[in-house]
Amino acid sequence: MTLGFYPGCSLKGSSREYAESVLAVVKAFNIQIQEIDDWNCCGATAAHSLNKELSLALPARVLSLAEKQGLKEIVVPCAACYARLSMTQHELLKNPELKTRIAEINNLEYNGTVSILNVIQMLDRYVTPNLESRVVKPFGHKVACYYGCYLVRPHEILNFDRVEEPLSMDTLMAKTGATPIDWAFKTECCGASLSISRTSSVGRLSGKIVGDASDRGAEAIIVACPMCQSNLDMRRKEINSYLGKRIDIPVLYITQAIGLAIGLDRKALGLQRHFVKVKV
Amino acid sequence: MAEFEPKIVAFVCNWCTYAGADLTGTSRIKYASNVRIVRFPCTGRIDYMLLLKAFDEGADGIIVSGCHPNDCHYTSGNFHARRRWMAFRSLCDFIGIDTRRIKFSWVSAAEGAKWADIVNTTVASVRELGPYDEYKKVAKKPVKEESHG
Amino acid sequence: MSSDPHQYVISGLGGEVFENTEVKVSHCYQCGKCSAGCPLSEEMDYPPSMIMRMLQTGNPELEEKVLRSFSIWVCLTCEMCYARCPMSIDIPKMMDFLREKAIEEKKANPKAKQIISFHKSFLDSVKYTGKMYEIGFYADYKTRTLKILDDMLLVPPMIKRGKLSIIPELIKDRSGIASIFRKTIKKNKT
Amino acid sequence: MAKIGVFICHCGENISATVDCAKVAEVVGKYDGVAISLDYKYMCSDPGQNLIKKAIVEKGLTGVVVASCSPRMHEPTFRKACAEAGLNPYMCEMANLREHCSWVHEKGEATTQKAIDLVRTIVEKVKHNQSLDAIKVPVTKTALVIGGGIAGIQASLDIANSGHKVILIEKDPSIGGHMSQLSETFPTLDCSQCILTPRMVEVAQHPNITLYTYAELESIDGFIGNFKVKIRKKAKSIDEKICTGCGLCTTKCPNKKNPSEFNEGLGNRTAIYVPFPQAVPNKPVIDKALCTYYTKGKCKICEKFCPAHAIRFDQEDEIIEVPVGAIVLATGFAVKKTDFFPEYGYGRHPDIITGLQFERLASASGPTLGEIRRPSDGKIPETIVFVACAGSRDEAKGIPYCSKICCMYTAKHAMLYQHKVHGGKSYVFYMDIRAGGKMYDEFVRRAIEEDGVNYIRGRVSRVYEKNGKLIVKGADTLLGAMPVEIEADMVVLATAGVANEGAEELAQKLHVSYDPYHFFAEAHPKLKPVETNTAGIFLAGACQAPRDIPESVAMASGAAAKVAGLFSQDELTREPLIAVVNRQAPPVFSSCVGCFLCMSACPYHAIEKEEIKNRQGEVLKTVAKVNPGLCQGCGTCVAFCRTKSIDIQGYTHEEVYSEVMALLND
Ligand SMILES: Cc1cc2nc3c(=O)[nH]c(=O)nc-3n(C[C@H](O)[C@H](O)[C@H](O)COP(=O)(O)OP(=O)(O)OC[C@H]3O[C@@H](n4cnc5c(N)ncnc54)[C@H](O)[C@@H]3O)c2cc1C
Ligand SMILES: Cc1cc2nc3c(=O)[nH]c(=O)nc-3n(C[C@H](O)[C@H](O)[C@H](O)COP(=O)(O)OP(=O)(O)OC[C@H]3O[C@@H](n4cnc5c(N)ncnc54)[C@H](O)[C@@H]3O)c2cc1C
Ligand code: SF4
Ligand code: SF4
Ligand code: SF4
Ligand code: SF4
Ligand code: SF4
Ligand code: SF4
Ligand code: SF4
Ligand code: SF4
Repeated sequence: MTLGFYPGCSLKGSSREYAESVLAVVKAFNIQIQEIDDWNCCGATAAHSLNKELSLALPARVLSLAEKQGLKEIVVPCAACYARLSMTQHELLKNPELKTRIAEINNLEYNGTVSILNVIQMLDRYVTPNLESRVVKPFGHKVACYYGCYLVRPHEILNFDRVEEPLSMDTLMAKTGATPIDWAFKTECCGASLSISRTSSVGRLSGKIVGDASDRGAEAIIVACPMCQSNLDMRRKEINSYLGKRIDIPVLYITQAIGLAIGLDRKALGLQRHFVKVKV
Repeated sequence: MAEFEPKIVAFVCNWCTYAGADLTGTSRIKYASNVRIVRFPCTGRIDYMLLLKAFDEGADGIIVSGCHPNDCHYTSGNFHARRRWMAFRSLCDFIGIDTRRIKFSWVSAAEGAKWADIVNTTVASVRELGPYDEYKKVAKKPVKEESHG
Repeated sequence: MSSDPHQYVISGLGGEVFENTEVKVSHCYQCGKCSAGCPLSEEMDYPPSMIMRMLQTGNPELEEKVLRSFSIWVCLTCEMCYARCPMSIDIPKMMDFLREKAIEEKKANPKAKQIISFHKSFLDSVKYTGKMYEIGFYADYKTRTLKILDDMLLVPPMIKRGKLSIIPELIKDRSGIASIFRKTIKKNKT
Repeated sequence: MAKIGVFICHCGENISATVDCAKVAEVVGKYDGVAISLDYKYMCSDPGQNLIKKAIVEKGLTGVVVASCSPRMHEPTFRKACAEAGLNPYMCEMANLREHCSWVHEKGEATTQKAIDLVRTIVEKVKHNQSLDAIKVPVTKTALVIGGGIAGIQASLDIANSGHKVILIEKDPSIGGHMSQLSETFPTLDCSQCILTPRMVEVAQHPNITLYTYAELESIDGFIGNFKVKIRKKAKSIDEKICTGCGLCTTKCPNKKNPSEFNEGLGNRTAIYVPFPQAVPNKPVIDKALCTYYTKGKCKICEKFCPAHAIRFDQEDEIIEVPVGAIVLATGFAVKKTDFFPEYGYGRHPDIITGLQFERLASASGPTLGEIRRPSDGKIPETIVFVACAGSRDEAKGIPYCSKICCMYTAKHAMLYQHKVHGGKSYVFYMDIRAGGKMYDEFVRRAIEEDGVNYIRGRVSRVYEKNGKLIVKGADTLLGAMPVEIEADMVVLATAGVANEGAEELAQKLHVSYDPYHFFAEAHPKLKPVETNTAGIFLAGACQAPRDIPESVAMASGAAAKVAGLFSQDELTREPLIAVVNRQAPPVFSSCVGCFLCMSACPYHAIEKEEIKNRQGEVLKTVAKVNPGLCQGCGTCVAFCRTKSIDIQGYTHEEVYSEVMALLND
């Protein structure tokens, strides 16, 4: 079966290394993958902050296109897109009237036949079973797995992992040879959607996260969301100034860490693109 | 011309509505005298064929009333009554009984005023519907026989 | 109109919130757990539980304050409050509605200008390209807010690391996207 | 031929002011079967009653109709009068001319006509009435008490002291329940064990009480006054009769690292154990799930050391069958554990504990001998946070109710902490303080005013560990929901009080109803708080809802009084207004076709299957049979029966149909 792929905007721009690493890992495990044709932006926080219908129409268009393309399952590596798509699916399947209205807006039918996977669910399904046997360079570091908001909330709808202190990434990382640490900020918000418009907040929010990871001896922060990564990586200047010290723990996508463990090329995983140098 | 005075039969349970109607009396609240009460231990006891019997004997309207959903003296008799009423109503609709003439309600032992109100509104609405002469046309005797068996 | 701040009617804005989001403000018993867990409550003029309380009063003056508050704009819809609320009150959904309403009624807090501009620039980018075209979006946002210098230091290293594309990736079905915007969000001129 | 006497009452002027009583008597007097019809000023007065009695005797009446007030007022009066005159009391009925007629209608033709209709209806009914005899059932004067917490103990002692036999069963090795785990008790701060243990000993020594510990209810049959219960006595693996309780075995058992239930996991116990020093009975049991001999086949060290040779590895569960007349359910409650709280770390942090664990820390008999020391490293906490309503009043967690006891015990805990740790800082996060009891609010005020406990109004959002401290994130809702962060050494959650695991199954076994939270349901929330809907089964203590000790004890004494009342009779008399399945001559035997729709409809499980057999013992037919002890006379079965085989005495088909016909035809 072919897995559908919805990269979302960030993976085409500022977080292209995430896309690169996802595709590299997928390829290494011989998974058939196909990008959704002519996909559009999910609307992110902006759309639902300003207009409810728009915030449903944009993701619905993506899902309709995936259906049209005959896809049964799509992986959505960006946690924010994953949450938007899942919420849309939930709302539309719950409310037939709304579904009709959105289909009308989009001029595209939507049936709800595509199942939506986040990157961890995808890895769990297609990579985990063979992961341990493929590890050539165990990722022997203490890691802080950071889940952020959108992977686990709202729990009623996403129903993924535990709502507080989730474990799925930790379990996966342990299989690569890493030692996941117990820490307090796994699901605290990093402030991504205020990243540009209110940078000061971000320094504080992300600062607490990076600070706690560092206090507990993490050597790398592992993420599964481009917004989290950009915030914790590119905003390190603000973070360090909030914390009043210099912290240079790198922030890796889980697919980059897995890639390293199974011996993929650092460049193919896009590690050179990070702001905080990846020394692990 | 004198106003039509409908005959209303009320089937009520002993513990809630009968006592509620007692309270109406104790409180001296007046209501239409068209109603005649028949006492049952529980609405769960009410066999709906009895309603047909009442129409057959010339009633123009019927009230069935018991305890509120969770207050049944016998825990669940009123639930059974309610459930059977649903089935019975569709049967009525099927055979052509005018279910607007049957009022199903809950009156607790403390709702004396509510009882008066229910009687008055039922009398008024049945009066509007007029005498139930058509019943004679739809009633097939077998119904009566079976019910009495 | 009564000026009693405790007049308890769930009409008014609280009622509108319910109609649009199914959030019942009367269900909030003011435990404060949302405010305690909200990562942004320190930056809010009214923490989330206070917003709930203000809506509960049904007092028009307080409702006005809610719509004009900064809180509704700093809320990141991180869903932490909703995840922990003992009454399962979907505050983020309510916040979405309040934001939409504040814009509609031109009551958005002046301090929120940057946040709104951000959202608008973002959506404009999506409107014209179908996707978020980061450089174009930055440029648009900068001109809206005149915060030319902020973040500009990030741009060269981003370009260096291949994190910004100079040429937008355009969606093929541009008219389709344009039509979605036409049918949903009204033209806004801020 | 029926001879009915009709007696119309004026009720002073209450009836006669709007109803023409003389006319009613006159019209009704002309009906078929009416032998005498007269009106009188006060029928319920002695002369009025004598009028009726005289008529019964002189006219040989077969039935009586008294047309006066509501039968809910005077039915017993007139039925008694009839019985005194030799008429079966169930041949007497009342027409409600006052509450349902004279008081609610204006004076006039129509009102008198209605009165006539009402009387005629009842006359027709009485014509179809049958003589009935009150039902008498014998009473077994032994009570079964299930659960040996303070409620079960109190109920047992009260019943036993009223001179009746009691069988008390307790599932654990000792009685005592939660109260035995408590340190001191609000609102007086007296030592829990000091006031409890004398009662426990009294139970063990009372000649009227048979105590079975390590025992559970296996099954139950029968009905009020006549239950048959089977009790499973779980194997203790010791011979209780010869064990001296020396305790040597428990000190020698090498299998020592098992979390002690009594200490809520804050201490360990051996595989052969006595749950706590003051246990009653003070004899050990072997926990088969843990004992090395049972799990691995080797050890038997206890056997080797037992000076009395009391160990019995081959002992098996024993089933005891006993008849009892009444049952008191006193199985208590449970509290949610810390793993119920994701936001407080899923119970993984040893220094986040429950209130019950705090009781063990504060108890002189506990693992720290009453010193407040945190479980992780034994340090005395300098800062402690109490979280009220942990899980209670939380719809999202499925527990919307208030657990009722935790406000008070939290105040107690904070107070005990302040007394024991000088200079310590304590905080209580609360939503409301519910202290509605005698001296309760005073108690809470004392904690705040005299002991300096800091009360903060707000719910804690998160607790996590950092550098050996527990970070507690809350908000002060009295200061505009200002965030509050406290670095604590220990956190105590006042976790929700919930029904016991298995409460639902027990309720179903006993046919007792339960609420959505699996607490047992009382028959009426106000007027029958210790009764259940099943006659003969009563409730005491926290199995009905979270309750504190004073309430549990009050309920227990209430339940005991009900039992004693029941046992004061040798036979129970019940109204015969119950269902019966008809009987007919062979080959039909009964028109019942054995569909058992009635069985599923009966809320009291009063319908059984009965096999009709021929002389050879072959089953000819299986029909429904009503158990007169269980039937409450609701009549639900009657409406369900399609063949009209089951009928209810006092409201038979014949009776009600004749009423309806009489109502509508004059
Ligand atoms: C932390 C805490 C502190 C408290 N402090 C106070 C205080 O200071 N003052 C106060 O007044 N109250 C206090 N309470 C409340 C008090 O514990 C209860 O009121 C009391 O224990 C209720 O007694 P009970 O007999 O109803 O139930 P329980 O004490 O729960 O006893 C029930 C008994 O029944 C047994 N049982 C259960 N199921 C079965 C079965 N199926 N078969 C046989 N036996 C069974 C159990 O093993 C147990 O022995 C406190 C409670 C808690 C949790
Ligand atoms: C406004 C209000 C609303 C309430 N609402 C509710 C409610 O909704 N639900 C609820 O459960 N409870 C309610 N209650 C509480 C309820 O009224 C009491 O629980 C209940 O009345 C207590 O009953 P009692 O028999 O103990 O006392 P009382 O009702 O006070 O009866 C005592 C009786 O003793 C008599 N008496 C007094 N002294 C003597 C004497 N020396 N000699 C002889 N006779 C004497 C009195 O005349 C009186 O008849 C309410 C109370 C109030 C004030
Ligand atoms: S957590 Fe929920 S109930 Fe508590 S104050 Fe916030 S919205 Fe209200
Ligand atoms: S969703 Fe908004 S209000 Fe709720 S916790 Fe997050 S930022 Fe605060
Ligand atoms: S050693 Fe023997 S006699 Fe002593 S307590 Fe143990 S079993 Fe009983
Ligand atoms: S046989 Fe079992 S109970 Fe006895 S000493 Fe060994 S482990 Fe302990
Ligand atoms: S008793 Fe107090 S702490 Fe316990 S649930 Fe009720 S209000 Fe909360
Ligand atoms: S005194 Fe009455 S109103 Fe006040 S807290 Fe107590 S019960 Fe409530
Ligand atoms: S009594 Fe009626 S309902 Fe019950 S088993 Fe017999 S036929 Fe069926
Ligand atoms: S009358 Fe009610 S209680 Fe009696 S057997 Fe019938 S259904 Fe059961």
